[in-house]
Amino acid sequence: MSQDKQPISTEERDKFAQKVRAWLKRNMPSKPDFRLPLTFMEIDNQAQFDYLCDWQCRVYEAGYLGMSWPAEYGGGGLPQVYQDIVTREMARLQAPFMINAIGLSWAGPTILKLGTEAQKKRYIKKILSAEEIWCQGFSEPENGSDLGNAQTRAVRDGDSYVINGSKIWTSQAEYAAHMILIARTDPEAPNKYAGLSFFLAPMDTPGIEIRRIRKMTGEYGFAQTFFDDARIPADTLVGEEGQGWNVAMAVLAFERGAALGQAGGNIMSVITSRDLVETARKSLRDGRPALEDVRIREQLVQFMIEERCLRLGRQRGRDQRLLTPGREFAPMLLGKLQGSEYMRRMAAFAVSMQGGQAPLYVDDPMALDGGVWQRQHMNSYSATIGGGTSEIQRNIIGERLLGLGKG
Amino acid sequence: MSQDKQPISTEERDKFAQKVRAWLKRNMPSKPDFRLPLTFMEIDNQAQFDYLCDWQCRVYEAGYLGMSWPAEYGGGGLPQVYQDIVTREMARLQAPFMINAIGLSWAGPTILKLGTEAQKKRYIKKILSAEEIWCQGFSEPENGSDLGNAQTRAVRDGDSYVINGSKIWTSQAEYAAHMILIARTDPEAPNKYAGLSFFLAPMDTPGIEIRRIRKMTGEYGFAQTFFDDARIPADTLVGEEGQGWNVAMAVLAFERGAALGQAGGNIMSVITSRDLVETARKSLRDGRPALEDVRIREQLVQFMIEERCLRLGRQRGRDQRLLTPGREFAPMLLGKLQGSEYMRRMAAFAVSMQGGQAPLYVDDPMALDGGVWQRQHMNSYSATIGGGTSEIQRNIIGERLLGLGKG
Amino acid sequence: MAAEELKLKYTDEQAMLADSAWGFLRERCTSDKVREWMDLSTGYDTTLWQEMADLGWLGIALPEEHGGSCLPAGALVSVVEPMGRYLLATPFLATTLAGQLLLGTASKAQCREWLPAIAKGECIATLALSDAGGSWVPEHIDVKASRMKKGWRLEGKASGVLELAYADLVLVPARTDQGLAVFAVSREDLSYTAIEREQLVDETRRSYRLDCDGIQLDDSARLGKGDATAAIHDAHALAWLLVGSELTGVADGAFSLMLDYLKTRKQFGKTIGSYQALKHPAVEIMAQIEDSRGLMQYAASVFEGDKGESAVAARMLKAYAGETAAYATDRAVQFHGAFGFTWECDVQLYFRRATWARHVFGDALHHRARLADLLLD
Amino acid sequence: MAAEELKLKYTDEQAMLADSAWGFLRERCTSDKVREWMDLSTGYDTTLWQEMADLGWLGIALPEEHGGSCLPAGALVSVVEPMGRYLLATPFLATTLAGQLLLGTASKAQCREWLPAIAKGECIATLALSDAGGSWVPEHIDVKASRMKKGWRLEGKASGVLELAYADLVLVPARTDQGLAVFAVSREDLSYTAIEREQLVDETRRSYRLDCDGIQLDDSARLGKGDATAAIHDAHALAWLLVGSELTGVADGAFSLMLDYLKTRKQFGKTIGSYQALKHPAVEIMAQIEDSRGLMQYAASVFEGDKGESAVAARMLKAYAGETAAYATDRAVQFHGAFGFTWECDVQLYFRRATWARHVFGDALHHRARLADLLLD
Repeated sequence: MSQDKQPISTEERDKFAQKVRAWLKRNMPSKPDFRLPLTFMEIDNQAQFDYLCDWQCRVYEAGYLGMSWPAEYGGGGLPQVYQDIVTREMARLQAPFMINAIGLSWAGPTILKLGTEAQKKRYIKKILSAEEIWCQGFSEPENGSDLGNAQTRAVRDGDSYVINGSKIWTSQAEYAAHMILIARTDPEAPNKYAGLSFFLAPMDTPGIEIRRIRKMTGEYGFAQTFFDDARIPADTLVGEEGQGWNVAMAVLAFERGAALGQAGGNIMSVITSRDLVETARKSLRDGRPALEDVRIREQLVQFMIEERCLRLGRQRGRDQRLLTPGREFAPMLLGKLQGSEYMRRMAAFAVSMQGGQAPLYVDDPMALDGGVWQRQHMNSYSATIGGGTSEIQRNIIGERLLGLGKG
Repeated sequence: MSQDKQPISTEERDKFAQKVRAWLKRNMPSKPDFRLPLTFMEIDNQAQFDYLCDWQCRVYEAGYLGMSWPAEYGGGGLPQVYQDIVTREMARLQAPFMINAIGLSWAGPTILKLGTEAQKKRYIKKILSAEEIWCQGFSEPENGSDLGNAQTRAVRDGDSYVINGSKIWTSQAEYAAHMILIARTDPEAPNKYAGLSFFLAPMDTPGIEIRRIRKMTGEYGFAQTFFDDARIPADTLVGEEGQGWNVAMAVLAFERGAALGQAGGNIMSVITSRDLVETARKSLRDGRPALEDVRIREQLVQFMIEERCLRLGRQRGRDQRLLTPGREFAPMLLGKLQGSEYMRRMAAFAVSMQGGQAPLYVDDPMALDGGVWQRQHMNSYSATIGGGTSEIQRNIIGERLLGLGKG
Repeated sequence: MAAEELKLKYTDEQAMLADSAWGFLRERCTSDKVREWMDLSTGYDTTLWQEMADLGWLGIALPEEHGGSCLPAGALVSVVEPMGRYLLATPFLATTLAGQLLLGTASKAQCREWLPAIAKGECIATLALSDAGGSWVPEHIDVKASRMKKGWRLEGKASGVLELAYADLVLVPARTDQGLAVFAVSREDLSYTAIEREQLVDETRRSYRLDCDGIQLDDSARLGKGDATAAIHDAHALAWLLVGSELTGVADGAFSLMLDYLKTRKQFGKTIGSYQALKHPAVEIMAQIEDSRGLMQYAASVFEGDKGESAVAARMLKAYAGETAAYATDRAVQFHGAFGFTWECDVQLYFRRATWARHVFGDALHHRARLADLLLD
Repeated sequence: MAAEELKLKYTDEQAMLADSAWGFLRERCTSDKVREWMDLSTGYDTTLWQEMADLGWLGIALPEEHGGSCLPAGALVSVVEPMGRYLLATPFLATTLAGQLLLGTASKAQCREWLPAIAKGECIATLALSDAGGSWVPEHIDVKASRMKKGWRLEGKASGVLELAYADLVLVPARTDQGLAVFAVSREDLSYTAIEREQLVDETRRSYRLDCDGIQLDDSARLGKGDATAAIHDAHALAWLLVGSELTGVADGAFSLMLDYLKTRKQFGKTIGSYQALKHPAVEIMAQIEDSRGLMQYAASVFEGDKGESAVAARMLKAYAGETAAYATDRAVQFHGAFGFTWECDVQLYFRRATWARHVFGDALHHRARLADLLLD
């Protein structure tokens, strides 16, 4: 990933932003007649999937995705700043999000950083074009937060590894071509971490079976994946056997850190406090707009301040001098925790201020904003739980950033 | 302590309450020209001490203290219900509190439950009459919450124990005749708890020195007590040598449970949400009474609801059928945690709603209500920290009442 | 200022009723059953309904002459709290509220017509207390009743009408020239298009919009004679008491699932409940549930006493128990981790029930604003 | 809707200023010194004050012609944040605010009279922005200036006037027939009875009530000519920015004490910071401090730009940093256990400073109400 070695002038930025905006306005797909999901974890059916894949492919082909990734593997070879401008413009115009989120944010960076030359050639371009969708196989039924305790086995047998076990909370499992997979290659290793290895498992391997999981919203989006003597090629190993923990930690650093931006493209639709204010304007409480209730106004302002804090946290990361000495990683490490908790609280509040309309759900014609907040309230937990619960995040930050003792 | 074996009729209750009220109105001392403390932990000077001792003595001599304690040791031998009526009437008329709080609520019940006949005869009556004030020697500088780790040593030598070490956060140490003291008699015991013993140490023992501790309010009220070969009589031991932990747990059950009532008499002045509302009425925010601010009204109502919850918790304890099966001790165990946290939050809020007057302290003529809330805000921590911090309380309740694993 | 003592009244009848209700529902109202009933168009099981009637629940607060037990209305919480705890959704709430509104407005003859059937479980009754936009303030009722040469003609809309599609009796408060009146509308009076089902977050409940335009009623459809405003207020107050009790049960149910999980699920070699980040919120939730129960017991104790006092107590319960249920269900999802996020995990049922119950009949913000006016000025 | 980018400007001068201020204050402003200065009647050390002046701090945002460095006012946060962090209380805040108000209202001659002395640390200046009752809304100013045959006559009261007892120059905004005007009052103009010291929770600060009745001023005492309302508003906005930055430093200082304690104090055989009940709030406080710093950096960046934008940014900072400081100091007391409850423990100093700084120039409730009007309608 290229660093900002050649910062560009403000004029060039503005010009480029204008060009992107114009392209987006011409090329953004019209709203489909079905409901679009808000995040990549909420793909419920094939129509949503196809629509979003088409869109990502079009963005990539226009040169607006993976702009900072190396050109030899299909990237643009440009400074990161261009991608950031595109990402921002996409958010501004509310473009549909990039569906291949795991590929773009986690698998891709990992392969680029730790993969072999062959792996880079094999995978990177198709991640960007959405030709091959990726999913993640970290959590297991018995070890949700305790990644180091993964029990799925991988046994070397000639040119293959034979996988047995099960992974859960795999989003897009049924659409994915590959899975980033953590499995145990050495159960006898001196410590549990040393026994793990990291694979890029092809999902069409015989012996892999997928069972979709229904979410609390009533919809789908996650799956449990079962491995029954699934034989994957040995060259899908990333790093050495036994280095899986270190590779996974690098991946999680991508996930826990900058959930947005980075590899490029917005990976989820952005709900902001402005939407909340609009809902307050439309919502009637005891016959008056909720926006007139002083107590609700107080909360709205509080959300707007917090949202600005989240955005400023990202801005501060761009200038080392603005970061607190000794806590330089704070905005990055806090991003996932604060962002997901903010969204959960905002959605909860958006529902609660709707008064008598609050109990209406998405299929009701009278539901405010089509019930989007009611669904979002439930979906918001995927981010406060997935990728390490908020509780685990606080442990990590307290221990690694603040140097507090392990619990 | 007599149980409610002979419940009395409503008429008798009313008649008795009337009698008490009349007595209080006739006998309550007039407001002194110095400031009175709000709790027994805030005795700052001799004038306050004398005033409060006189009052407790007068209450006792009228037969209104220790009413349910056995008559042979100086108590009234009556059902608890009489004492409860007195306590309530005292609170209602805002009578000064009973100064001998440690004696009434902790030392007294412990001696009555676990002491020898000689100890009961020796100590109980003077606890009630305030002739002998008690203090508590549990916490040590290095082991605030970790009572079981107490390092103060007690070595048997003939008819005495020789004490060495130090205790902190002893309220009224400089006024007290006795201390309930936990000390280590056997450093080699199989576990740390088994090495502890419980004493009723005379404070006039040579070798005991007291250093007053200044509180964050700028006032006094606590002390550190040093023991330097202090020789106390062996017959001040409660229970057997090595049973100190069990005795202390019984004492803490008194402290952590029903901080009010029980042995009799209010042990602190009661600040209620009504006072908060009055402050809101008098407090100007941007030129208007704080009471007109809808956001402040919202908080006031929330405090009033919570206060009612605390009061109802005590009421529910009187009828076993109203308690939740399996959680019968919940209101009792929660009382200290909820009450102290409520007071801390209420005081913090009372300060924060005062706008431009909030930074004024007790000696300022323009300070609202004489700055009582500003001081109370700081003093409120004595209850969220003392007697086991709120964090420790939550552990205890989570583990003992809910059966959750130890951390 | 020290406050007056808060007296809790609790009779042996209430204790027996509670014992029986908790036992019956624990056994009969399992999560499998709740999920089964959820898929029925009416949302409830008629056999169970009849058993409830046989247990006397539908007549708890009805006069003996109409087949009831004549207990104070406060006694109803003894059966409603466990209904929340076990997620039962039957026409009990609607029928009970309608029965009490009948009692408060109707003539003796009208009472005789409906109440015995209600007490026996043979009449599903409901009432239309919310305006079309979801406002639960009686002043916003937008159904209007006009005097015709013969009988009455209704117009206007209502929402949040429970069980409407299969209710035998619908009580409709309406504005008339002489204040508010309540009309008894039979199923036959309603056309197919008058009823629209609401899609609720809570899939166990059945709620409908009612379009009154064109409904023609006989003179006899009007309950009683005088202005019904006070009786309608009483119906609201009873709803706060009952739904507040339901919310207390809902919070307790979610908490109970959470507690089991905290004690059995292990991560990093320890039960997750041994971590303070989960243990301490669990203590806080338990404390709030206990507080809700205290408020519930008090609101029940004073419900038939002074109107001002009972309204304050019931509003406090509705507000506080609602927020308790919100907090308990929120943390129950979070602390179940990824499993909590699934359809399969029962926590979602409590979460959805809480979302419904918190908001109907006025949410916490609504009630706290009213309490501020009642208590602070 | 996606929002516009929030640009953070930070010059090398600001960075150097910050480096030097943090280093200087860390070394010179120890807790022993703070406690020593607290007992002085003026509350500050004149030697240190002169060193601050020599470092150029008093002229940071003053024009070069008057001996200043002519940096944007936003650069002031670079020195004010560490003043909060190390609990320094000098006339810096009052003098700086007064200097900027002079700059915004006074004639060139008046500026020449006062600003060079201010920049050199030779003139302690202050200003009276709050009414007698503690309202920080300019509309409530109750000092009135009446035109006399010669000069002006003041009447009315103000409160919360910093350093008044030993200020060389007091700027007094007052209502006149033609709107608000600002008057320069010298120490000689004030009688002994015009000044009353306020007893603050924060014992490091000096604040006074001012009684203007009977103050007679020359014509020349009026700063500039036109209506001063806008300039007075600007002085408030600068106060929000500076006190918001101070609060950020206060929160960080309390947090820092807490963090040390969490890492060293052991209970039950482990450092107390290893317990989640303390670790997780520590993370939350750190997050809020980082957020406050982001708001501070942004408010400083836009301070000299669009008035609407800069007022919003400064109000957000004041509100958010105030609550952060309240939370940080509250938990710092609690997590220090019994030691936190003592006079000896420095946490109380931060607690008291936070109580003062949160409430002067408008508290969080005040600013959020204004923000609601600015952002929501």
